[in-house]
Amino acid sequence: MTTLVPLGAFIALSAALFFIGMAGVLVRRNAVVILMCVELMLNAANLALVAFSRRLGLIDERGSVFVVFVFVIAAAEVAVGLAIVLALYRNRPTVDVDEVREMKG
Amino acid sequence: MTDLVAILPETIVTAAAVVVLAVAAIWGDARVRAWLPWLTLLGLIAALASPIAYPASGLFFGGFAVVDQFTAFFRLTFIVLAAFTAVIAPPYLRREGVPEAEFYATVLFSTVGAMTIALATDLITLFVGIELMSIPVYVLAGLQRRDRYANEAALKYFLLGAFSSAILVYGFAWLFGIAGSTDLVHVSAAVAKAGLGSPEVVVALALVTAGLGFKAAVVPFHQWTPDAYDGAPTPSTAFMSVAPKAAAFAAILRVMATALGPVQLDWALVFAVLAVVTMTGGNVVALVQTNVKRMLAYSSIAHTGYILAGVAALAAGTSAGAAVLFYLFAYGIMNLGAFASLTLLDLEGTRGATLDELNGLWSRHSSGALAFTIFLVNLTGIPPTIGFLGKFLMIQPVLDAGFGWVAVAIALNAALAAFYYLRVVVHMFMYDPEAGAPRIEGARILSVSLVVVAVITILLGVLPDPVYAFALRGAEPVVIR
Amino acid sequence: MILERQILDHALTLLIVIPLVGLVPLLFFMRDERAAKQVAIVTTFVELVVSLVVLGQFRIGEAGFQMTDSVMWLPSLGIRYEVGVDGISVLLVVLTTLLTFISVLYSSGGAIKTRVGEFMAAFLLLEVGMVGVFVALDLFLFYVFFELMLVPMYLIIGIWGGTRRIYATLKFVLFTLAGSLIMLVAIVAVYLASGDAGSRTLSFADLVNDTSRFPPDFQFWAFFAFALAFAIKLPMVPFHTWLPDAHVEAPTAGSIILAGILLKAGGYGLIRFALPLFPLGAQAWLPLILLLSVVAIIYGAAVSTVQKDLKKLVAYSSVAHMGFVTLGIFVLNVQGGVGAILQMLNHGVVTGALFLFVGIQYERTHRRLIADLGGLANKWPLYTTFFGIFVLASLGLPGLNGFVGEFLVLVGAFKFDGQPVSGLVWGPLAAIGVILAAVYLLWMFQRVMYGPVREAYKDLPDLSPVEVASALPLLVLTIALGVFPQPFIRIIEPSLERMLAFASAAAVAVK
Amino acid sequence: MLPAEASRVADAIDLVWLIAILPLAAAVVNGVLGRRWLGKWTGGVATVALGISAALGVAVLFETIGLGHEAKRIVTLYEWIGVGDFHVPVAALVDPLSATMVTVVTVVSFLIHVYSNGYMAHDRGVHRFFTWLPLFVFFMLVLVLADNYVLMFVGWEGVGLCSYLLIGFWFERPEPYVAAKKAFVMNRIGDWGFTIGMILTFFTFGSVRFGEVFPKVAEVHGVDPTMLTVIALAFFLGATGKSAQLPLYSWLPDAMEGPTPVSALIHAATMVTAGVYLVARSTALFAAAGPALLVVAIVGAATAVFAATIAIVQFDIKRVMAYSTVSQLGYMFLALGVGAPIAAIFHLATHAFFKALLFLGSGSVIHATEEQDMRRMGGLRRKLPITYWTMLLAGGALAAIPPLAGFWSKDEIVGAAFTNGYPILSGIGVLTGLLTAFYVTRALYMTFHGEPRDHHLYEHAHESPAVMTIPLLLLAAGSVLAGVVLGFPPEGGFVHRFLEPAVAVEGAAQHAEPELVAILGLAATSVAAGLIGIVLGLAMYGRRRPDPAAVSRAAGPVYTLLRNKYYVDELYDHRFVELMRAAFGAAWAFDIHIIDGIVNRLGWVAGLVGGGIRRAQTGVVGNYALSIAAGLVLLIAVYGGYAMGVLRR
Amino acid sequence: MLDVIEPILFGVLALAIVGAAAGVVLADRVTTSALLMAFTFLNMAGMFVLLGAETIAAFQVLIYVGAITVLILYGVMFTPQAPRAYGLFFQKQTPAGALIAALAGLPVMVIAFAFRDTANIPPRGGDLVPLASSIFTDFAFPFEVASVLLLAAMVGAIVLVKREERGSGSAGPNDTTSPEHSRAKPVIGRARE
Repeated sequence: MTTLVPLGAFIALSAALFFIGMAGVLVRRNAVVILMCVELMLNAANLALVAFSRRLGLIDERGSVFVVFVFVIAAAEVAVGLAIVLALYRNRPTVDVDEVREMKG
Repeated sequence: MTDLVAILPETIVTAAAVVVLAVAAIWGDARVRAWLPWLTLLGLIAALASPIAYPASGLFFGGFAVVDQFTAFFRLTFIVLAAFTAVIAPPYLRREGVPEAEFYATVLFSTVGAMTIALATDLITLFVGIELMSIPVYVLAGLQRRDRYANEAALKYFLLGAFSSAILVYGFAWLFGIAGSTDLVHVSAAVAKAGLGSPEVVVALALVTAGLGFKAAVVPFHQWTPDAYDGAPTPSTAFMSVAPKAAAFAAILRVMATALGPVQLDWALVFAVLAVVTMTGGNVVALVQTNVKRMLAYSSIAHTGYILAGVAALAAGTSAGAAVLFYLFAYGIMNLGAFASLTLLDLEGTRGATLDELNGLWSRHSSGALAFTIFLVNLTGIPPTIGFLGKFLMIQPVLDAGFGWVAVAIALNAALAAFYYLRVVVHMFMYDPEAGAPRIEGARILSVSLVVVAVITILLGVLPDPVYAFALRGAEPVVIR
Repeated sequence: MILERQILDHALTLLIVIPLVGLVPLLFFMRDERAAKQVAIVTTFVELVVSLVVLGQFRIGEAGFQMTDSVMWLPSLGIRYEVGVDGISVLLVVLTTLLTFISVLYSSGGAIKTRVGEFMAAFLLLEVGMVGVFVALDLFLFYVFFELMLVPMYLIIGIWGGTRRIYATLKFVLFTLAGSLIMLVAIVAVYLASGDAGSRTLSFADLVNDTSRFPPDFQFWAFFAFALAFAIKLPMVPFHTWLPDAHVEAPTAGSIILAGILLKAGGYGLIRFALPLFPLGAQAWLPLILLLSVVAIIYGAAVSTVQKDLKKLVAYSSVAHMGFVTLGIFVLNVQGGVGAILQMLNHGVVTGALFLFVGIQYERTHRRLIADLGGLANKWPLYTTFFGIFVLASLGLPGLNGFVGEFLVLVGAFKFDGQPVSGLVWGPLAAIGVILAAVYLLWMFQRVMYGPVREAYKDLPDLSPVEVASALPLLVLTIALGVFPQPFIRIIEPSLERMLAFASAAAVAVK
Repeated sequence: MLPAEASRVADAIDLVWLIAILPLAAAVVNGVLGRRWLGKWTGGVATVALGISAALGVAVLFETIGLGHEAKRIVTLYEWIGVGDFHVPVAALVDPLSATMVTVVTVVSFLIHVYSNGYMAHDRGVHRFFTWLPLFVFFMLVLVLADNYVLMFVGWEGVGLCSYLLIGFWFERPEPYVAAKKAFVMNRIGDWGFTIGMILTFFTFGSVRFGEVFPKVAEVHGVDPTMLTVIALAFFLGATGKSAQLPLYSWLPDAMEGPTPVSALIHAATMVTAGVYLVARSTALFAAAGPALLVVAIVGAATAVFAATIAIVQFDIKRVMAYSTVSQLGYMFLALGVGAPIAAIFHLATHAFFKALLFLGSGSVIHATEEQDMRRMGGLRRKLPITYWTMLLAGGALAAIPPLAGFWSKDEIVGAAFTNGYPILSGIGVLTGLLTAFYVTRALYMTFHGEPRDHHLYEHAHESPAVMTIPLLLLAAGSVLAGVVLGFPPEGGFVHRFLEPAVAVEGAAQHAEPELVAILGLAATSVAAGLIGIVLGLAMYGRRRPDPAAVSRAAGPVYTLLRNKYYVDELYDHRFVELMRAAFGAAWAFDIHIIDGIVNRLGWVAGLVGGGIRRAQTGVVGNYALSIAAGLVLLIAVYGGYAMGVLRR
Repeated sequence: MLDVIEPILFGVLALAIVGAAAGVVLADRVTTSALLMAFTFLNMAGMFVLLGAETIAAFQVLIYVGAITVLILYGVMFTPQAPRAYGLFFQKQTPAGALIAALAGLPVMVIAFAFRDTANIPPRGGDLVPLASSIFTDFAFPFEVASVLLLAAMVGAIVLVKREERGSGSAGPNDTTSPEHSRAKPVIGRARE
């Protein structure tokens, strides 16, 4: 089937999403929000992967498979990440990464 | 069936992890817990032995896993490191009340991940392996969960790790886009076709370099290292300062040499510069540290620099890859040993020891101090130690590849590093302990194993040929042609 | 019989192994002082005997290496374990074992009071390194031993040293390490340049056979790197500032070995490796080195003159003496070379002895500042005699050993007809150093020994038997080397001419 | 030894090395056993050894005489140093010159050893004394017997060492060992010249052996004359140091801090003449180096008069003798300079006798009075008759009163200077003769004549024991006869015939045979000068008219100048030394602050940089992430740069 | 007909994704961010559908919108923060961060268009079948590894959050927080360093 939306558009979109996520990681201080932004970045990767695997005329669905694995990894990361955040929160009630700076230099 | 045989070691290690967890879950009392490290060790030894019993080599799982000398070498390295960790960990874990079973299991899981990287022929496998290697390490960092520093270390390590993983996977996505395949070989073919002229390769290359650079703690992607190493419970630090780094370099070798080999000319110089910046930065900051654990963290950054120089010199052929492999092995043992030596001291919190707290260690715990000294001499690179051979073998390809200035930088940095390494020796031997500082008792197994390993580093320094020959064979697959 | 043959064939390896063997029981007796001392003394003595056997077996008049052992060590790198001695090294080996034995003997006489076991262990380890340096014939092996000397000496100064020992010992190690690491790079470069992959080597014999494989600019830098490492070890001005600190802080035995052997490793390296392997590089750097040598001779003497600390004075005098060594080596003629080697031996004996006696004196008076001393001659006739003879030897009095070396170096210096400045300038300048030596040494001697005897030192005892026993061999050598130097020269000369031949031949070949 | 000689039956000359070894043996024995066991018997040991070697010395002398004209034998013991083409044997050259020296040295030493047995009897350090004195003799003999420059240098330095030890013999007091160091260091400055001379000789002639060097000088071609001059001057610098000539003389007067026998032996009779011997030995060399020879002559003459003027105003009896020695050595160099080496050696021999005697005499005075300042002496002739008479003879010899020894030799020097075309120098010689006569008269008069100025001192004065007086008598005999026996008739005496072959120079311009008139005329003038000096002395110190005090007042500045020895010591010992110390101090400061400073700064800088970078480690995750992102941007930029060819790789 | 819809759909979804993502970054309240993230994921699922990857879209909805968002919301609930302005203008690093992101992002977005569709894409149906088949055959190895990964993550998460059972005695000497403290209410208006 022919398409009017070029592959490049999808990739550009994914790039936009990726760097928005990166910006979020750079500017936000709430650990949970940073985690979300990372998820956005992963999603951007997913978009790119799917787009490639659909549009490059490949014999298999490698891209999509990759995406599946990224899902798994994302889930795992979120689980562990939240656990870490909680453990931290128990010792000192904050999730503000600027306040978690006892080690420096 | 052969597929399963091929990954027997990985399977065994995984099984060992599960068994450890199960045993601990079923009989939770101290007597059993005392056996957990040996259980772990047993599993690891079995994993090490299994390929000898059931040798396998070639491609498996439809080309998704390759077993070659490269794999073999890294399997050996990772298993040795994990085993060493398991042996030195118990005293600290019990003292600080760190959940033991989970510790060993997590170490084992991480090891499986690292071994997977060595097996990978495909971006997907590689990425999954990297994550399986990293995520347990985040856990290890935070395992002493009532300790603020451990929490902080885990948080920083995790957030930045996830961040870099995202960057890496995005880079992989682009590589996939370029090649239409995730198989490293195909990627390399496509990259060769596209060449660096094509901008998407540029982006992919940058993303991948940054992503992998983070895992290996290359300046400027290194800043997590000191805090994570510093805050994590010391045995975790010992493990995570070596195994993930080795794994990262395994990944770097696979990706850079195979997938991005065609544009080696372009990244070699960048890597060379990064190498010099990394080693210098690490050393210079380590110079001003007063906390030994943190100092070692920075020194590990410096060592990343040395190893990276070898990667930059891959053009020199087998010797370069061999140098990297050998250095990784040497660095793993000596650095792990150095951190492990710190666990001798029973100190508040995770944050290692200040230089003054080490005063007169020689009179408080001779064998420990001796072992620590030997490890430090290794790190300094004074013969006849494996650490020295690492440097010697590293300089060779670097010069061969025409990076004379990098070689000189390595030499000068080694001299610079000698200052802070030997300063630790000064405190251990040449200052008297504070009044009333008791002799350090117990932890017999720990000190014995430390001394044994220290002696091994010297023996391997005198007779390194087996290891180096192995490394040479292991480097064959990652030669850029 | 056969066994004997066997032992003799591998005597050099034996020399390396004996101290290691001695370490084993020492580790068990670490806490038992008397046992530790006995083990150390016995070991070093056996070592001394074996080294003398080596000297006896040495075939005088042969230029090449003798009693060589050669085994493939790192097959995948083509690096060999290769040891052997020629006329240049054999004497240094004996000097090493002798001084080590003396140091250990003296130290066990009560000079070292804390951690005796560790001290002896460090010394045995040190001996391995020192002997190894002089017998190693493979650059890699040489480097290993060269560095191996570092750690024990680091501990010896740092643990048993004086008040500023930490600063001194760190300075010592960092200086040396910086130099030798640069040399390591050069060694690797040599390795790479020695042939195509697979046929590479670091064996001196193979390398020196054809130095044309090293292009001139390569030699320029390689020589620089080697010379730097050795210049720091020697030490040459301006890399000498670690020496005074190290000497002042080091325990007596440490100073003896430091001055007696470690510095020699530098000179030995220059004449054995730097010069024959990179003749063109040597040619290029020659003027600078000669200049620095002469500067060292005068400058070192000048600075020693105004020293207030006895040990510092001797240390700076070493700088001056080592200036003669470098001068002699790099005038590239046989008189200069032989003179340099003799100077190394003499300096080893004499300065070692001087440090020994400064140490003996310090143990009694606990003063090292010259101003605090004086009038000792009255109470210590024996001490005064010994000390005086060594002082005179050090200032190059003919008939004692100091003169022969320095004079031959001067002869060589005059003979030097190179560019841009000929020996007719270097020679007289260097000769000035001899005058100054008399000034500072005699001045020191009279301030320490002469004058009215001080209350504080009135009933301090003269030399003890152990001390006499330690000093006597040195005294004998001092006189023997001065009155009958010819036998030694006959050992040295052929091998030295061989080294010079390597240097000149290659230089000619390119011109 | 040459094979030809190998067949010869052994004789005294083959045992010549024994002459040197015996004192050494004595020294070793005394050194090892002296302190504990031998004690004052060391004197006996040394004296016996010296006696034997003195006898041998005489034997050798006669045998050499017996050998006649081609008397030249080399006794080789072993090769000392041999590297490449550079060879130094330990070998003795026995020829008239060395034979003479050996005899003088051994005989005088023997006498002085005998004397010392008395003089040093009560000293705590007697065993040290009798260790070092024979050691000195050993080195002195090495010096004179050596057949090459390097071996000669061994003796040269050895005697320097022993003089150092003996000057500083009483080392509890500062003056002796300060003087000792001064002596040694000044000698070292000379030795610098000697060293250079030796080595240059080797490169010019390819050898350092007299037998091989001097013949080559003759064939002038090939040898660069300026080089010859340089060599000669270098050696002469060495000679000035050892023989206390300008400008390196000032150590000798201070050396009087040592025991008097030492002053007599080392600083009058033997060691200080080593320089003369060196130049005489190298006559061939110097003769070929014209300018150098002139320098020698001028320096000699200058020193002679310079020292004499100082001697005039000294009050310490030993210092008078010391400056007198310097002055007399000046004569000898004058002789060498004007091409009369034989006269030099002749004077050397006679001087050895009478100057040794003068010293021993004053030693005996000091021994008797515990006092060296002549102003507190006087009238002692009644107490010390033997000393007085012997010293009177010696004084006469010094003042060149015929027929005493000094007359012949000194007169010959003056004559040679004149006939060889140096009238001015000759004139200076005469003038110095006058001064000499004056100060010797003054000294003897102040000591022995007039009224005792210090009665307590006078009362306790007593003649020395026989062991001390006998040597005085023997030396007195020497002082009287040596001249006539050796040097008559002038220019043709025994000494000339004997020494001629040793110092003969092939091709060197022989001076014209002087006619008798000139000789007699000169003799007359110098004798007259001497007499004037004596008369003047007697007048001033005997009759007090003119009164010395008045004279000195009248002389005013000149007097103070002389009194302060031309302020040379101030110049050397203070100005110069201070300068050196300042320079060396500066060097050390440079070492500490610049060289070492840089080193320490390096570490400091590294720390600074580390601290700076460390501050970037803020501990804030956000910042870390930022640096990662920035790194990413950088990488993209760089790789992009490559891609677009902006950056070169 | 169908030709027009696709671009429009793409535009709408793209706008929604970018907008929502920006919202996640900019929103003051954490919960808002979380919900906006979920919204982004939903639109992303739509995008997958548009690309014809229905299965992936389904997974996306299940895992992200389902699992992950819920998890994160739990996390937000468990870690209540003092009501405090999280506005970006309090963040010193904002300008730098934005700049860097832009510096990297814009060129990359441009470069992205260098990717071209292959000329003729073979007509294909849904991706369920190939996906399913390949995952369990070709990708068996990474799949196994992934399962281990999940196990490891599970273990890790549990060990990190589980509280020590009382009197286990395994509490170390460096117990920097007491149980009470760990249950403590958030401190209000805590001063920032």
